[in-house]
Amino acid sequence: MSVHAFKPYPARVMDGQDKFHGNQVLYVGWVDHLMFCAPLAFALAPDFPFGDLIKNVLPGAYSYHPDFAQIDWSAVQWYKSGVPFTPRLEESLVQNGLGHKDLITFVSPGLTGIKGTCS
Amino acid sequence: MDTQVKKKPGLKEKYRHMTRGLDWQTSYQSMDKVFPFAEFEGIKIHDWDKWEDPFRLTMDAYWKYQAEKERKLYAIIDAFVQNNGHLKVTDARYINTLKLFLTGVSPLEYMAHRGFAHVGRQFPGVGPRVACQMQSLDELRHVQTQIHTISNYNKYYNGMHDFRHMHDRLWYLSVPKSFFDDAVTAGPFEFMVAIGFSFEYVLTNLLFVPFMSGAAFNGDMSTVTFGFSAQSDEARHMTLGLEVIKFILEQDPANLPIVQKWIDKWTWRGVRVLTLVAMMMDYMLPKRVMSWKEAWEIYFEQNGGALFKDLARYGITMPKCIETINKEKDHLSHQAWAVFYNYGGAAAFHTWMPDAEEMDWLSSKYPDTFDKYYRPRFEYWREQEAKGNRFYNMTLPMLCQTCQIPMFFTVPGDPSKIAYHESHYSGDKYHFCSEHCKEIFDDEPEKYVQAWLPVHQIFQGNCFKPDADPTAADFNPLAEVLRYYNINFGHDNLDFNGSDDQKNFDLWRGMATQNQTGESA
Amino acid sequence: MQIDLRTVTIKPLRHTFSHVARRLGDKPASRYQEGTLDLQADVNFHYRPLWDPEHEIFDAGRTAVVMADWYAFKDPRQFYYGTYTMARAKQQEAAESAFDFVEDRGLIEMLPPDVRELALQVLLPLRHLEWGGNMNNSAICAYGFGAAVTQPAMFHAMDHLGIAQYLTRIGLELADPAVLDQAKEAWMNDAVWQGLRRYIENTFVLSDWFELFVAQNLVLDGLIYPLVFEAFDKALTRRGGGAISMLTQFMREWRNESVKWVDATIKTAAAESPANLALLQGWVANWRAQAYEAVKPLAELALGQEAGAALDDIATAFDRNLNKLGLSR
Amino acid sequence: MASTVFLALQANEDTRLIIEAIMEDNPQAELHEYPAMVKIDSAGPLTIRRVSVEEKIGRDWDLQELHLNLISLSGHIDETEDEMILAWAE
Repeated sequence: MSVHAFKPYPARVMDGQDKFHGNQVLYVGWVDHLMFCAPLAFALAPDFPFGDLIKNVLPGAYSYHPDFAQIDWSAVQWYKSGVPFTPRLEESLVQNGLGHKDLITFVSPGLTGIKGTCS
Repeated sequence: MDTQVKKKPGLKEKYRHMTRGLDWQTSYQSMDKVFPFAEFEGIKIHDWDKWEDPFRLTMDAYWKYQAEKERKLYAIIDAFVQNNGHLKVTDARYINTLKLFLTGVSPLEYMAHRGFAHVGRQFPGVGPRVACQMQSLDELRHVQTQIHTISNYNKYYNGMHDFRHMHDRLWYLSVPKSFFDDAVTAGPFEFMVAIGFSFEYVLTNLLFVPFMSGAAFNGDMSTVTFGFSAQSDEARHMTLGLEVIKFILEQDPANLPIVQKWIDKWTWRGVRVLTLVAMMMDYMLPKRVMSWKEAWEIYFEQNGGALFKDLARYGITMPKCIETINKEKDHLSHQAWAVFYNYGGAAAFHTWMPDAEEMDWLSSKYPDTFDKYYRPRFEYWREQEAKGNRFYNMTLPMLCQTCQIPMFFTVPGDPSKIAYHESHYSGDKYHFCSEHCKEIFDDEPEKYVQAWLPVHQIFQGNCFKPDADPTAADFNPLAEVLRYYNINFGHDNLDFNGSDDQKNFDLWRGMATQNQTGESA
Repeated sequence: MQIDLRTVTIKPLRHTFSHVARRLGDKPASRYQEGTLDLQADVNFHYRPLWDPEHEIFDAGRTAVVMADWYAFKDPRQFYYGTYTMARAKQQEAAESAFDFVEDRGLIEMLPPDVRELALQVLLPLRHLEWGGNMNNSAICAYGFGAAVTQPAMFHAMDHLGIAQYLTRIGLELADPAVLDQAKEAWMNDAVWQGLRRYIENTFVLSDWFELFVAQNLVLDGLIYPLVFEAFDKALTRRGGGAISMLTQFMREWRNESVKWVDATIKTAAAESPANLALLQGWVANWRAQAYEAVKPLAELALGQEAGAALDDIATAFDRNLNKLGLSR
Repeated sequence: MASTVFLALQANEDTRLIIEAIMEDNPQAELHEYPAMVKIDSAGPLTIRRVSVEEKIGRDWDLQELHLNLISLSGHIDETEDEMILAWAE
């Protein structure tokens, strides 16, 4: 569908990748850990190595949670918009098929938040 | 003396003379040019004279009654100021509801003022035009009485000092702002269905009555007075909203699907905005009136039920989002408060964890959900705070493209999983909190791709002051964003415990009740 | 325990809102100031209007007038909603008394028939012109920029509606409701009114709200009010129509009060820049010429042989006022 | 069963007698008291009569004065000089 406007109404896209100073937006959600109330947003270079996300980015965001230190990263299951996906850690976001405003979520097996309540 | 008694016309007849017939079919300029926006939305109106004025208020009566309301209201505000009435509230946490109100709601009243002026110019019928113009004027009243009432609080408490500036910038205030921007940028008929009907008629009771009853329960008589005084105009507005719907539907059967689509859309948009009210009721009032869930049941399920039963004769059905809302009502306030607790560093009001007694109240009001899903999280946060490790989420959240709320809503029926919905438009991905927000986007993508999403705007570098230097070695983006918001770090934000508000209120109350002296924070 | 909070003297943390303090300094501000300054959103709009995709919701570009600060406009009456309604309530109370007095004393019955007839002919079709004033000021409020100028425009819009309703009431005092239809018929078809009807319909389609302000509030009202509610009023009174003068007192008072706002707005815009001045001068010249032609037949109907001289006086006074506003050429 | 309409009024000295009059004229109505507010629910139409209020307050009363203290309502309105009826279409 499209708008019914009084005059031509061209789409004015506010969040095209060209506006992010060379970065792209990546959303990350940690499943069963709702202490972090919503998935997080990161602006990262397209050639940012996926492994650095785990090593250097996620700890700053999630390490407050007592489960975070317990994560066995080799067992973590990744999803891209809900579809299972296996990232190659040494490759970049783009090489892993992650584009602007893509969403990835991860499950850390055995860890279900504060008192097992997915908090 | 009275030689000849002329028969006085009745109210309806008198109003008819006073208003109807003022307009005319223009001929030096075509009606299409004089009322250019009457048709593009696809609504068909055949006879504007079929409009029934629900209230018949001529300007002289309007001035008379409104002035009387204003005189009473300002007398109470003056007395409140003279008596340091702010010290009578239950405790200083209550004042945070006023911050939320002034930064989040009052600017919308102003938008309504301008929006109704626009519609009050553009509808080709005199009756609705006059009703809209009066509403425009009333809405100006509301924003100004709110500012004038809360003005005194602003002198003593933090967080509300720059409400206009903040409304156009803060991440959570883009939720109410985009709601109203959405309505005023729509055509005149959609605006009326959005604001006049869906908001004023269906949802306003859920906004004002809880806020004002909350104020009454918590000893804030000036706010009660402005609230209830504003509500007295609201009865007129609600009736206008209902009349608009009836009128449009009676004019042409082809209008039904368009109106139904708008009712579906705006009920949902409105309920998403009311998320802020839900958490206010359940978490921010030191003395609670009723739970959000109870308010929803009284004001939506009972009254809304009667309304939609009434509208069934036109073929209107209950908005389909109601099913989702019913599933969310046990979770909404807890999840919302958790968001603000997460991002309490970037909010212009204080947040806190409920104490043990308050948690018990929440358990009793939400027996199926609070203890099971939320209490453990909240108790953990409380313990951590006691250890000096208060939780602040320092990473920006993902937002819904339509309602702009952080994507905290869980899957209806599964409170352990975040709900995700996606659309593609013109080569880009868009994310939504719900199927309803996605549907709204998909219907008018050209419109919603324009959203000024606060998180993306920060990433794009648009939320820094002109003197900020992102290339500097010690550049702190989050601090710079707060500076752009005009949030005074450590005063307007962070936890209530340890805040200036808390210290000052206790000090000033102490000065009133004991021979205490001291310096304000 | 009842605690007496009045005894506590506490020092406020601040005296007004930050956006007000940035303009005026941190000192107590008036209710007019707190209720007006920066009240309109001016950045970060989410969507462009479906009804006007070329502009933002509020957009300074909807007029050719350019202001460095749209809050340079001030309402000399310092009206916010409360003071506005209280002022009008007082005036409506006076008007109510006047209507009661005229009714109680049977003053209408004592009017000479030709005076009553002339009053009907001149005053009643004006209710449509007033409705035009209502529409135009509603438009100025909707599409204008900055609360300082749009707020009084809404007051002005409702005032015009109130005046249209007072004129209707005068019609119902003087005769029966059928006169309303006759007046509308005259408005639609009589030669006397066609110039004015054309004028007001032409203003309905103006896209520049400031030009609309000039055409409606400065020029049209600037000629109509002195003609009808001053010159014609005096002429009626001379002919025994003093009772009607009592019923139009509201209009005279309103004009004397509200013209201060109209003048202040024009003066501020003109003083801002030579470009604004030239723009305003062009608009005034254009609309003044049209308005003058449009009111002529009404002046002749209302004043007969005195029309020419009266209209000259009104035009002279109007031009003199333009000079005061800085619009002299 | 008829749908419920309601009328919410500020609870103050002005409205005490108005509420009394409404309750007497509408035996089916239920009165709920809240902080600073009363809510009158009625299964079926609710009628506010000018004369009944005037008898209570001992002076002329214009139905439009109700607006001074009205907080909210639900239902369609039919208003004349003498009465205001609040009802859903059945």
